[in-house]
Amino acid sequence: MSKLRRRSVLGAGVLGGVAASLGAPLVKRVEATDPRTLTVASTTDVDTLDPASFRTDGAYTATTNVYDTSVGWEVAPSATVPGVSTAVPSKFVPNLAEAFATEDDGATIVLKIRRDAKFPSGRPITAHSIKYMLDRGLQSPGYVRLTIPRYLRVTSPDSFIVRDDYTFVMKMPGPTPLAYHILSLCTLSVVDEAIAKANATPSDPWATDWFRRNTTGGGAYTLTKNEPGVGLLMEYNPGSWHPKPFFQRVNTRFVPNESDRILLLKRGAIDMTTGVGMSPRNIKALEAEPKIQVVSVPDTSCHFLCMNGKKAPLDNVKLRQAINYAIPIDAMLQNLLFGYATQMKSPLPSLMPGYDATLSPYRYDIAKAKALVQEAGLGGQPVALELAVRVGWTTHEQAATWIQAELEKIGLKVAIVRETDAAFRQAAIGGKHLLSIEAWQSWVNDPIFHMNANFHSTSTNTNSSFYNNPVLDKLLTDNMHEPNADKRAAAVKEAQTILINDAVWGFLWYENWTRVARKDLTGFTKRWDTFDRYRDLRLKS
Amino acid sequence: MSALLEVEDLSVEFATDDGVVSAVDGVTLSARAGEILGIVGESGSGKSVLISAILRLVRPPGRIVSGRLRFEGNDLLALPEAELEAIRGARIALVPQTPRTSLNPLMTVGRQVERLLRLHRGMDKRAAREAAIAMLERVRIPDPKRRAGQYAHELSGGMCQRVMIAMALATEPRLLLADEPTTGLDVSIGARILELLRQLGEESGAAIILVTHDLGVVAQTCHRVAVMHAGQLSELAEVDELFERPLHPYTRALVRSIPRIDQQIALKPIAGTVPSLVNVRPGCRYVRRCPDALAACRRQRPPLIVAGNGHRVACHAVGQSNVVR
Amino acid sequence: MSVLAQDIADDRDDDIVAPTARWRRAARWLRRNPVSAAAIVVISLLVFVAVFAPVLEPYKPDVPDPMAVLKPPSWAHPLGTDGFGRDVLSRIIDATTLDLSIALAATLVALSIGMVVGALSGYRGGWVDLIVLRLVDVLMAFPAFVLAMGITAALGNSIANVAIALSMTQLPAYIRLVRGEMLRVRTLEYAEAAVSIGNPSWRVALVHLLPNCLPPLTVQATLAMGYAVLTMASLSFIGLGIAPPQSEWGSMTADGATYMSTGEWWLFVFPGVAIVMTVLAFNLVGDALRDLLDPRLRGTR
Amino acid sequence: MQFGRFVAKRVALVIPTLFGVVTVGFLLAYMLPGNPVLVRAGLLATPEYIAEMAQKMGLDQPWYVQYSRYVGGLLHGDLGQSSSTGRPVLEDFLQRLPATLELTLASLCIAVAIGVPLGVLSAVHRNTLLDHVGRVVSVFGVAMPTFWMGLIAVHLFYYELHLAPAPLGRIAMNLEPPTTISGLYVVDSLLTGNFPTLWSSLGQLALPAMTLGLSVMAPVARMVRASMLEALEADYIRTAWAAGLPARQVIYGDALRNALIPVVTTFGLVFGFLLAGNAVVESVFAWPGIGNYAVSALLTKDSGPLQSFVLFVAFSYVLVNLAVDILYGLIDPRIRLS
Repeated sequence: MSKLRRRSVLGAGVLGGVAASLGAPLVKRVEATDPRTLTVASTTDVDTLDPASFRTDGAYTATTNVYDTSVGWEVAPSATVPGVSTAVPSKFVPNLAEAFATEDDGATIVLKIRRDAKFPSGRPITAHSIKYMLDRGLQSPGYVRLTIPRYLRVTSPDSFIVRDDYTFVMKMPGPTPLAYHILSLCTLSVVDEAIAKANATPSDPWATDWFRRNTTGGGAYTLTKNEPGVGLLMEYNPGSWHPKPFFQRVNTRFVPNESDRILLLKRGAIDMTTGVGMSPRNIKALEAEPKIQVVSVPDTSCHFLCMNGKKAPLDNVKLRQAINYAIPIDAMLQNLLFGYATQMKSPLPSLMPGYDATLSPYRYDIAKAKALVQEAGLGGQPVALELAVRVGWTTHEQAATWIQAELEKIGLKVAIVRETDAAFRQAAIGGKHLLSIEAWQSWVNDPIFHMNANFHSTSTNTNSSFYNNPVLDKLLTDNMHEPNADKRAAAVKEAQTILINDAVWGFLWYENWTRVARKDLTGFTKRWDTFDRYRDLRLKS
Repeated sequence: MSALLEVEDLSVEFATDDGVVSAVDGVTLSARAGEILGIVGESGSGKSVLISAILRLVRPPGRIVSGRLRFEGNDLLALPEAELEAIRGARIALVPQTPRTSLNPLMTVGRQVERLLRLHRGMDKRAAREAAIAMLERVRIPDPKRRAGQYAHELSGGMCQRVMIAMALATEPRLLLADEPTTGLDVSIGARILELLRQLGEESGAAIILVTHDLGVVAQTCHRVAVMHAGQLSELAEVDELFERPLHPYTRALVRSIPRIDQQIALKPIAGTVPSLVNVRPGCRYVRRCPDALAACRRQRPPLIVAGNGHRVACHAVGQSNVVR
Repeated sequence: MSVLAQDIADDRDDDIVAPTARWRRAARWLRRNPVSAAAIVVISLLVFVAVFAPVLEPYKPDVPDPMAVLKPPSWAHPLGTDGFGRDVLSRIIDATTLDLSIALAATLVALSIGMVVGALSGYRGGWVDLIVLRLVDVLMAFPAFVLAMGITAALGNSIANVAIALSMTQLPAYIRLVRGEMLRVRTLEYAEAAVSIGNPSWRVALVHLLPNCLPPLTVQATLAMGYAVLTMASLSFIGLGIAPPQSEWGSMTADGATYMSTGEWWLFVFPGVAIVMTVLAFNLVGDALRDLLDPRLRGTR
Repeated sequence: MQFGRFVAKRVALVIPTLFGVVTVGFLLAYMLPGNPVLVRAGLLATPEYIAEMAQKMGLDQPWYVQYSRYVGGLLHGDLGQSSSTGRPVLEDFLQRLPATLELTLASLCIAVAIGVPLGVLSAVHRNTLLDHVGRVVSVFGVAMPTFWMGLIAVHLFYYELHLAPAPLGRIAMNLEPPTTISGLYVVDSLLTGNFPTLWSSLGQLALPAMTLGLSVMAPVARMVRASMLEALEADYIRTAWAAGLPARQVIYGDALRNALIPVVTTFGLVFGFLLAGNAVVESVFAWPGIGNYAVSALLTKDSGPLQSFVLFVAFSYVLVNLAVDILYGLIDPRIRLS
């Protein structure tokens, strides 16, 4: 499942949401009074806490720790970076469902629910809770309503059946490899049915207004304080079935200004912050700080040069290929991303099953790019193009400047246009963009899902390149739910080849999952949705 | 009797962008207790600068370049600023030309009189208030108690001038400097103000210097009069003496330019204009307009010579013609 | 009466008191106002740099050079280099042209519209005046910064749009100023004279009366030039300034902010200093002009 | 009684201005490109879903319907819904307003505390070194972009010299805000005698208030200098000198009091500058005020908060000007009794 990780870099470029209030005491760094309190700086504020709706990264992180899902992603210690565990592709572990199995050769999912899981209210979490969660997701406006029908082909609540208090069954028209992927998404989190119903109103049957500011999750933490624009406080939920975490309290402070965040890290006023919202150059500089560590592992976040295929001159494949050869990826990886990213060699992220790095011929080769421009019949006078980037996305702005300088060498006069988030998204969907720098991350770590969202002609809002290739469409649709692994893998390889040769995207980079934290923090876990589960973290004794 | 104020060879200059302005050039005169000395001259003749000099209120870029100022026996030019503050407003008082704007708009007129009484006479709050109201009554302001609580903009021009006089005389000064006190007022009110000044002067025995450009005022109010032209003292004499026997060509021309009700004589305007005082040449500054000008008049400033009982004149022509011994 | 040739010559000298040469008077004024003199020097320097920028730049301002990324100030790069390896000094010089021309354009546009509207509404009075006054009130009450932000966000941050935004925020001040002066000047006799010889009211307002309203306008315009540069910087800080890679002081300073915390101070400080010097100069000259043109103040030495 | 009529007339003039501001504010927000639903909806939203959300938020209506609905709402206190915090804008505003007020008032105090004496000294010692230095120093405050000054202040005082606390909001993290009486932390902690919070909130307030205050100090100093020069040349001052009043009383008593009256009128203008500078300073110092809230609303096309911020600024600008006029009347007898 994918959702553009709303990355609002709040450095000099843009003012993120509302200011926070967190201050280090007057003089020297004072140890947080309680070592069991973790202080985290977030770049975005909480807009809504409803687990089933779209929301900011700040909100996702909060809900991921306060709510709980039926199935979880399996994580394993990283081979390369100590102290970090990363999600294992296509491997799932029990969570609220202590066991899960399939029947009718994969068309039906059966979940055995733990008997010791309780809501903060004390009410037990049962199969009824799972059913209510899915019923609510299917019918209330939000995220879930768009994913379950499309990817699990389940359209009515009747498919969700409570066999007994602790056994939940989901009937699907046919088997699909995506089932557990979807069930692990943080947007499919269990809510306390009794409280939800108590706060429902005729006009708002699913209590979306109440869930906007309140929580009833069964996760490891409960939300005890929430001051919009300031921050929020999460405390360990004793009733939770999760083992007692090292950090009893997590104090999240909302700090929009990047310089402030850096100074606070250096002075030890905050313990951790995400790589999102901090320019790679600053992260590199922080590595040298004695009391700070930078934890960075490859991730599935794709950053690409989006080329509007239905607008001349970018409807010319030769030109698109030329652009791919003109991208100064090595200079950018070194001078812009400082090694916190890897070169993109396929429309699929490198950690996704089916990824094949050998298919792409593209590398930085100005001569080849010039030749291709000639072949595209555009060699004459310079071609004017507009490249749109979002205000506040400093790495994208800087990448645009690098790309502009290179494209100029092959006769493409590029004008960089900076747009606010809102303006950028509207222009993208309206097909007004010619060139733009986009980012995409699929939480469902499945190649067909990923390509379907980005390249299928029917994916109106997410196919930002307006790519329309019936052959590819058929390949994706036929193999979406194909149970036979080899057949599906072959289809994935063929689709990748088509997309690479058609140069639908200008391949840029895959951005790492990065955390900047105090030296003695450990137990980082990177899951497909990238959000931290604070219960995993602890201090090295 | 020795004069209360003796001004001797006083000169005041102003440094300006265009050059040095000699506003007052070697003026010598004196004021005696109980007497009203008029100082008359066209505008720009240095009358007001002289008054400021007497009060030692010439601020940069103006400065007193020469001369002596003796008041009640002490040399005003030598006194430090602190002691001057004890004299100003207490021993020497000023009645300004524009009464309404010369009162502090944010303070009631009563309080402006009171604070002088408390400053210079050491009165306490209550005593000062009563004395102030008495003072307002003395300058014939009707309903003084109510008026004391009012502000300058609520009083008429004449009324404001009476307040100024009250302020000036409250501390029983020995010398009162009235700088064209009636110019801003219409004639009838002006006359009453002059009458009030003369009467209060007599009662207190204070010397009064009355600066004006109106010869009629001089004739009606002053005992002695000094005529100034372009910063120089032209002539000094008793009032009747001056009007009957003006000696200095400028004074003669002035007297001739007064319209007389009893005689039908054609008025003769004075030729030329008041000379510019910037980087001015030595000698008599009336020379360009003077029918009797001699070569000497251009070289040195004519000395002030005695021309009869208390009648002094500064004019080479008059001197040489030794008309008078 | 003896008349000597020398005396005649003296008299003639006195009559034609030659006014001190204008430049000597100005020189004397400058000597006595060193601060304003320095400000005038700074402004003329800026104009010189703005005009001859292409010649003065040691390097091409917008060509990235991977080899020279983030170099501290050195002989080769007196003000250091930025994240793309571009020379900061060249970019500051190059930005002078843009910054001054936008500020000038915005000020001139606002000035001309303001003069015409202010003059007509001040002269004509009646319902025209009422409407204009209310409009001015609205624009004055409207937070200037949000207006500028809104316009650039709405129209996009092309150079023209930023100039429009800047002039919109200056406009009310000019209208109000001209209208006030016009009310004062309109009552004078020569206004009636101009009308009496048959000039239509707009000619009277614009041709006869308006020139008299110019002195306070020059003061306001000079100050406004400074504020224009400042507002551009603030717009850039929140991301609505001139788009990269165009070098402009405001965006350079704003982009430099993040480098402050990691040691590359020169990216933030030098463009900021350029802004401060410029705004300071315009403000000081504006102050000096106000003192000079305000008869009341000039009277007192 | 005519003073009442004077006030009533001024208030009547306010209505059209406010109405104008509301309209311009609405149009500005409406013209902003982008669709708030999209910002919230994220990439996966299908066109139908976006249409449904837009309809729910009433964005599909023509602009005049939205306008009348917005104005209608305004009349009974409904400032609309903020899409970025999901709360009614009024609630967000009331929660953030005290922070902005505290910062603005503190900056005003600093601007006056430094600007007025600077202006007076420059006037009294006209054209001396003090005058020139005073003018340059006061103009320096204006010449520096607020965010530039702020960031340098943070870097210098917080990071290098450890003198100021972390530039993050109104109070140290480990302290609870004082019980809300006025909403202003400094005032509330004073009233409740809670010294640790007083010390901490003062510490947090120092840098942002100094930054914002310095940026508006120049207009105050310039205005005081001009009106002080004028007062020193007035006739009543010559009378005061002639009356032998001590120099201190003449200059700092009579002249200064008369000079300060016109200065009061500029407070309306200065207040406008402060509110404008607020947004930037609030961002640099992570100050949870409405300036910051509005700027981010602008960037995510969240028109509710933006329009309300514009309305609030206009309303307070008009209110301050009205208060200044009334104050002017009170302290200047010439107007009070005319």
